[in-house]
Amino acid sequence: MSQLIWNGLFVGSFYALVALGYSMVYGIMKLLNFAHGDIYMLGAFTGFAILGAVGGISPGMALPALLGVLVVTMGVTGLSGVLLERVAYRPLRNAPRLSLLITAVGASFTLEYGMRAAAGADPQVYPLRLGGTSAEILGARITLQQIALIIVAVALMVGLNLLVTRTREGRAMRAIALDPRTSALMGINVNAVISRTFFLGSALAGAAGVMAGAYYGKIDFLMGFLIGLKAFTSAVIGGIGNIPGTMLGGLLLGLLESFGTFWLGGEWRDVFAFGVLILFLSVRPTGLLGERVTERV
Amino acid sequence: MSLLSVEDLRLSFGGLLAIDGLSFTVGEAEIVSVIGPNGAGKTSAFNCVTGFYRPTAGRILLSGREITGMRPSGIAGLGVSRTFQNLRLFGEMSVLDNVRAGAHLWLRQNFVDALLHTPRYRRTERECTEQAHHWLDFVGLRGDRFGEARALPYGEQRRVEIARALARRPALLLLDEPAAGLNHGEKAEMLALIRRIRELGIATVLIEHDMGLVMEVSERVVVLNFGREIADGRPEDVRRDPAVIEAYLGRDDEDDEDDTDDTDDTDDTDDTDGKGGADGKGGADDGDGGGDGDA
Amino acid sequence: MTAPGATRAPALGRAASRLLDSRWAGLAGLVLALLAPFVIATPYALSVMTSAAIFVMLASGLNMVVGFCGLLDLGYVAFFAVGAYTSGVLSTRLGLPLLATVPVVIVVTVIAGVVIGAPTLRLRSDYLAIVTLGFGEIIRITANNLDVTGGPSGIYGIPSLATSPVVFYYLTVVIVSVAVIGASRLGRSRLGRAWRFVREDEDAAEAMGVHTYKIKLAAYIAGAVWGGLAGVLFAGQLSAISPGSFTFLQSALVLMAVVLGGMGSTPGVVVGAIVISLLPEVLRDFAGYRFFAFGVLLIIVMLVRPQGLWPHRSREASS
Amino acid sequence: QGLLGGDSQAGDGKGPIVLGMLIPQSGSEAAIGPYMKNAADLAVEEINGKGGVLGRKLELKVADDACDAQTAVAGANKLVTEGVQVSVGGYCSGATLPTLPIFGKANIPMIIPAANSQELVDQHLKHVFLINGTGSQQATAAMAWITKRGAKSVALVHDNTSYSKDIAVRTQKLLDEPGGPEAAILEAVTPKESDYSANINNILAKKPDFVYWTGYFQEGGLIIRQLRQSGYKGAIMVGDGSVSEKLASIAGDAGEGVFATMTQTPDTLQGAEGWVASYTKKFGSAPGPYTNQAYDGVRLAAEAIKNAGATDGAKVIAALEGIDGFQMFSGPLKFTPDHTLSAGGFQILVVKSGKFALQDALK
Amino acid sequence: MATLEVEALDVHYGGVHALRGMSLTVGEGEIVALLGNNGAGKTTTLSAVSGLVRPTAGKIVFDGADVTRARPEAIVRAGLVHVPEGRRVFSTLTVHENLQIGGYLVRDQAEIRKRVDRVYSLLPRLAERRTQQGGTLSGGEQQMLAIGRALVSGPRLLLLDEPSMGLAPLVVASVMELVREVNAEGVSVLLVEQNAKAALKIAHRGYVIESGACVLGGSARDLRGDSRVVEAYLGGL
Ligand SMILES: Nc1ncnc2c1ncn2[C@@H]1O[C@H](COP(=O)(O)OP(=O)(O)OP(=O)(O)O)[C@@H](O)[C@H]1O
Ligand SMILES: Nc1ncnc2c1ncn2[C@@H]1O[C@H](COP(=O)(O)OP(=O)(O)OP(=O)(O)O)[C@@H](O)[C@H]1O
Ligand SMILES: [Mg+2]
Ligand SMILES: [Mg+2]
Repeated sequence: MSQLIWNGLFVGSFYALVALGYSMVYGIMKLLNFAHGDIYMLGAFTGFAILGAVGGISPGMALPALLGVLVVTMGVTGLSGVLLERVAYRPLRNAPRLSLLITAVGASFTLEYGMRAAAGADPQVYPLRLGGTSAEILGARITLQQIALIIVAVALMVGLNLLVTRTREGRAMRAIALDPRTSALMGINVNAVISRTFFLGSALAGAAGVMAGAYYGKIDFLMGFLIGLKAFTSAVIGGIGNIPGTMLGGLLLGLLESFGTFWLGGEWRDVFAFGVLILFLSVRPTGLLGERVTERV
Repeated sequence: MSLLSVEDLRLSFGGLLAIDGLSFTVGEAEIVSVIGPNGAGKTSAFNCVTGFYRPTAGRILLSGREITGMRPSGIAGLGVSRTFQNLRLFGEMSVLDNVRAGAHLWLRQNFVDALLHTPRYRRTERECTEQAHHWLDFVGLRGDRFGEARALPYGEQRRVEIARALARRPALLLLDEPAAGLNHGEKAEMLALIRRIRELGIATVLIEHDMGLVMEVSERVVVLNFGREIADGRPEDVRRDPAVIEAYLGRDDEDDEDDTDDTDDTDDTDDTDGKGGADGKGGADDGDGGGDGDA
Repeated sequence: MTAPGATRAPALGRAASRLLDSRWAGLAGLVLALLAPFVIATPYALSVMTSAAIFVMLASGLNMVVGFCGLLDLGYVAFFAVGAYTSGVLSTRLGLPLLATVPVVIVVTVIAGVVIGAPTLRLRSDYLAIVTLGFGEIIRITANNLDVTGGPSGIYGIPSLATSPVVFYYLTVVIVSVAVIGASRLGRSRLGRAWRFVREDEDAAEAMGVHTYKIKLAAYIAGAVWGGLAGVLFAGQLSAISPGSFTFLQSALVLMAVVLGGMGSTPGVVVGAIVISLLPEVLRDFAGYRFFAFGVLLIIVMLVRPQGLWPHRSREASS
Repeated sequence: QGLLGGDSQAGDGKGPIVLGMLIPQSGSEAAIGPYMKNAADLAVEEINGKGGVLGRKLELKVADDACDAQTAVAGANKLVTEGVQVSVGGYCSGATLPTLPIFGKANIPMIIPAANSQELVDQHLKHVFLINGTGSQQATAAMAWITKRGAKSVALVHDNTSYSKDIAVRTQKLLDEPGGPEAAILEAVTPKESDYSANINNILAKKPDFVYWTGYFQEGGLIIRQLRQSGYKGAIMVGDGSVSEKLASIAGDAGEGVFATMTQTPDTLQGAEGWVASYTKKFGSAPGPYTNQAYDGVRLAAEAIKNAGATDGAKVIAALEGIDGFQMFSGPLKFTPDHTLSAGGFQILVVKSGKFALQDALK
Repeated sequence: MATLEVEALDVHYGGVHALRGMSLTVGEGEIVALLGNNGAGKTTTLSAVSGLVRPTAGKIVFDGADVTRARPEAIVRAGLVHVPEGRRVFSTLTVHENLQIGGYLVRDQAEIRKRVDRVYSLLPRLAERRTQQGGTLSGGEQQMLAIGRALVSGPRLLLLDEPSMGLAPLVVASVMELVREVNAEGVSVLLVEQNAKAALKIAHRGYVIESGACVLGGSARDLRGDSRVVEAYLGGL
């Protein structure tokens, strides 16, 4: 039982990590950024390329090396996100919201198959592995990396939440989400704030990509698709644009999958997870922590 | 039996009592104004009557039938129509389509008619369009009625909203600040419009901050403050009610210098002595003709 | 009274826009579709054109839900699957001809529309999106796991509606045309206007007596029936169906057809659907780069025409 | 060619003989396509190098099926339109099934190198030949090795695709017969994910001493790694879809000692070392899943055309039915009345220092 | 020197020619009223000045700098703040956050706090509703919030689009008083108002616009006396 919970939490924190960026971008532009998962993929491959270029790394240096790679990768994916927004999303700011969906899917295809052209369709094996020293805690087998990963995810969540709810930048993000035109009248540089949001969100996705590569060991050009969907799901369950909600949403999805697998078997897992989600949303239509918007008439 | 009767209505948002025991009635073809300071609960009362808010307590009866807690479309189905304080037009649809929305409830047409374009379909569509034009003429829309509603200037949008509400063929019409954003001449037209609506036998409840209009057109005035009713009576009585002056209108000596023109129009004896009413009426009567000249 | 604001389109422009307006353009499109096999009738061309026609039907069904009513549905393929599987199972297990399964398909898809729509249509669009996505996945996985549906390898040996691909193509074109016209007529009727009211402003629609919930459900059901019938055609065309045809990606592609063409515009979604279904075929020779090129083209097209290829015009012809 | 224009299909005695190959080049299975295409290219090149068939060169036309039925149907029609004379493709069963009638109507024989679901066989179509071992043959081989190893409790893990589930379910049936080892659990995983800990949790709860993974190498490598990380000590075996060096490199150290059920491979076949070398030299990577089947498919097509003395569909089909003793990786070929391999020629391989080596020929 | 100079401005919305050679000036420390019928182009003029819509011709000079093509945020930075038509408060932000957003460009937190407190004291109703979501305020309360929000940004030129709309008579008076006070502190004001009497009472000068161009301009006193203005906007004879 505790193993189930732990597994769910761990997988969930991965979802949450990707979902945080997704949620921020979604929150500010109401854009289903289908390419977000592919930024995650891009992150994994960037890390892979850097490690390959650097050459062998002694096992003792694995963690510091990983941190270095992480930082560089975050920069790269962050900039890619900014570029993506600049090229594919910004020109459509005043178009119907769903028009962005097309360019997002287009960007997703472009990234995926661009990577396929660059790195091949075959999966790549990460040159750096986080070995598994595990310990038994409360009857669950837990590895150090898992704990580290969860700590990172939670820390990012807390930091982001502070940023969004407490700072001027965060207020600007929320204002833009509500009404970009009026935000500009407040002196907010809408484009710059959106760019920064994309940078942050994409950097997070890139970090998650590297961590996934190092933890699981295998990356391929389609690795972002499924996790992108799950991140979207997590972000929505949590309450769109709500950072702690997104985190909880990711964890909840992880737990649902874990328990669904246990109770109904792997083949019915997603039916269970989505079934519960649908029931949940029909009772609580704005997600876990989503604000109930009372719109005046 | 009165058309609308609101009995001891209460509405709270968390700790805030937006409406606190409001009761009033509206008779057939009567024009009743609801006035009060900002945040007094006027719009909230409309929202309760039209089903957008569920009252915390109290009853709302329409022709003796209880409608408390029904969904808005159900209440609309019983003949209640409204406009919104913050315009709620279907912005990306044509002006004509906006007014056609009013026809939704009486248009007898089903999906088979629509798929096969039966004679009934053609007839009802034609009728619907004719009606839409009719009501746009009725409210005196000047702007382009085939283009998007959101492209109209603010004041014109107000007229479209009223036309839409009228196309519903209501027994009771609720207007939330119809004269906001209109200049003097346009207000006169609005006044005339409200009178013409009454002539159709439609009862009207009006929220307005423009005292000139309110005093001119209402048969009865209900005054709210902090969700409570502080006066209910004929306009001239309400105007003199000290509680109303205190809470809402302001004292004469204050307003003769600084206060709104409209209060002045009807209040200030030295300025437009006795003409406030006549002037309003005059503007109203030749409103259609004069309106064009203004534009 | 005529007003200064009333704009009058120049006669020429109006004539042009009339010509472009659905009826003539639609007729021209239909003629084009009917003549195409006389120009090119290779099995390949026919199969691609048939698929495109079926895709048009899907898109016009989804257009009622997304374009007209503004409900973001990311799991539209669920109805496609329900239709395909219902007719597939009935025709192979009970030996019914495909045509005979149509009434059952309609009933089943209506039920599916209600089942999926009823609990979820109260949700706001983003939440609705995830719930519909979930339903799409649930249907696919269920088909993958059950025995009646043939598990992961699906059902094979479904009888076709016609003996030759050419006849099947013509049959498809006729059915799809009827469906497209039907959708467009619904869109211009009282019901269709109500859909647009709901899309634009639910509160205002309620105030005008539009029971928004029922109206949305109606859009859902209509979309479901269209999708289901497209599923029947699909089963007839392929003769074998499997869960792999009903993935989320397929839903996304149909949605893209709607948006790319121009939401709420009938000629738009027809064009959009044709583009989305033909483009990958046109790019087929790029093999591995196919989807790369597809992605780039999608972005470019959208940047050039942000409102869609053939957007809906809200201006009415003054009559 | 339009309805008015009449057909002018190529197919006469001149020009190259065209072989068609439908494989996934995009979509979720895109990784497989290149392996099969490379192998086919290699075979075509070799045969052309020796003068071709019937004095004509071979030409390979490849179409993407994206592992999706509709794309596959369009692709198949495209191949038919381009005048393909024999089809040597077919990887995903779901995408291959709807193409059968298309090739059938055009009277084009199909040599299917990879797809092997029972539904392909059940229709008893005259033009369809499967040269991959069937699920039941593989299951039998797996069962033999499980028994030989003395395992008691077996966990069967598949990825819910028809190919993988078929092997797992058939193995389960064999295990369910009284006596011998038991099937502990039939577990399905979702392909294309990274974390299988929930599934592994289910598996370990049943305390098996043998795990048989019947899916592909991408997930296989991860599952092996995560099984070992979770403390599983028993034996692990994978199906032929997982036989790729990538499996071992994804699994890392955990991959050592993993068994596999596999038809004969160049590595295990005497005299085939040179083939691996030339493949690796030409394409810069080692052969992967279904490389040898795709290679054999082309060779078989050439052989049948040669025997038939013509490219006419009916004659080639007859020639294929008549083939006896043609040497393939999987052994000498003779089709059963079902048009499948008589014996799968399955062997047991084992991972040794990152490579698959023969463990037991199961003779 | 004039704070704002608008010269021969043209604005098109698609096919609609909304401004046709609009010109006006706002002098340093002036309150200038802009009167006109519905659709005359008042809102469009303000939107063009604040950078929300792009003029097709003409020139806008603010404080000697050409801002015709500047982006809205740059214009705000220069000290020109626009209270838009229809209030446009941020609906799910609280009243307090809405006010803070007004001070987005102000780096000094203490200064923002000071200005917000000042708004609270000028418009006490807002203080009562500090934590309420902007979107749930009553119409008049939202109008107060929109005005208060602009004040927090500390403008040098304030564009007000129908600030009295939806306000109770007493509040109209106090808002007009507030505008006068702000003006007394050196802020120039361009005021669009349908309540012409109230506007002309506090304005120094005014313009009447029709069909996208000024047809009349002059001191408030002159306008109050002009028969055309009286007839159309003031309602006297
Ligand atoms: N959904 C809500 N949540 C919280 N408070 C609300 C909500 N709706 C209204 N209120 C509060 O209830 C009070 C009454 O609001 P209402 O809109 O009815 O006022 P009003 O009389 O129409 O004022 P105005 O003349 O300014 O339009 C206001 O103080 C408002 O802030
Ligand atoms: N988005 C738009 N699209 C098309 N036309 C528009 C748009 N906005 C305004 N217009 C047109 O521009 C003209 C000027 O409109 P504007 O809103 O500036 O008028 P206004 O003087 O502010 O009127 P009001 O007193 O009603 O607010 C009008 O004819 C209007 O129809
Ligand atoms: Mg109100
Ligand atoms: Mg305006």
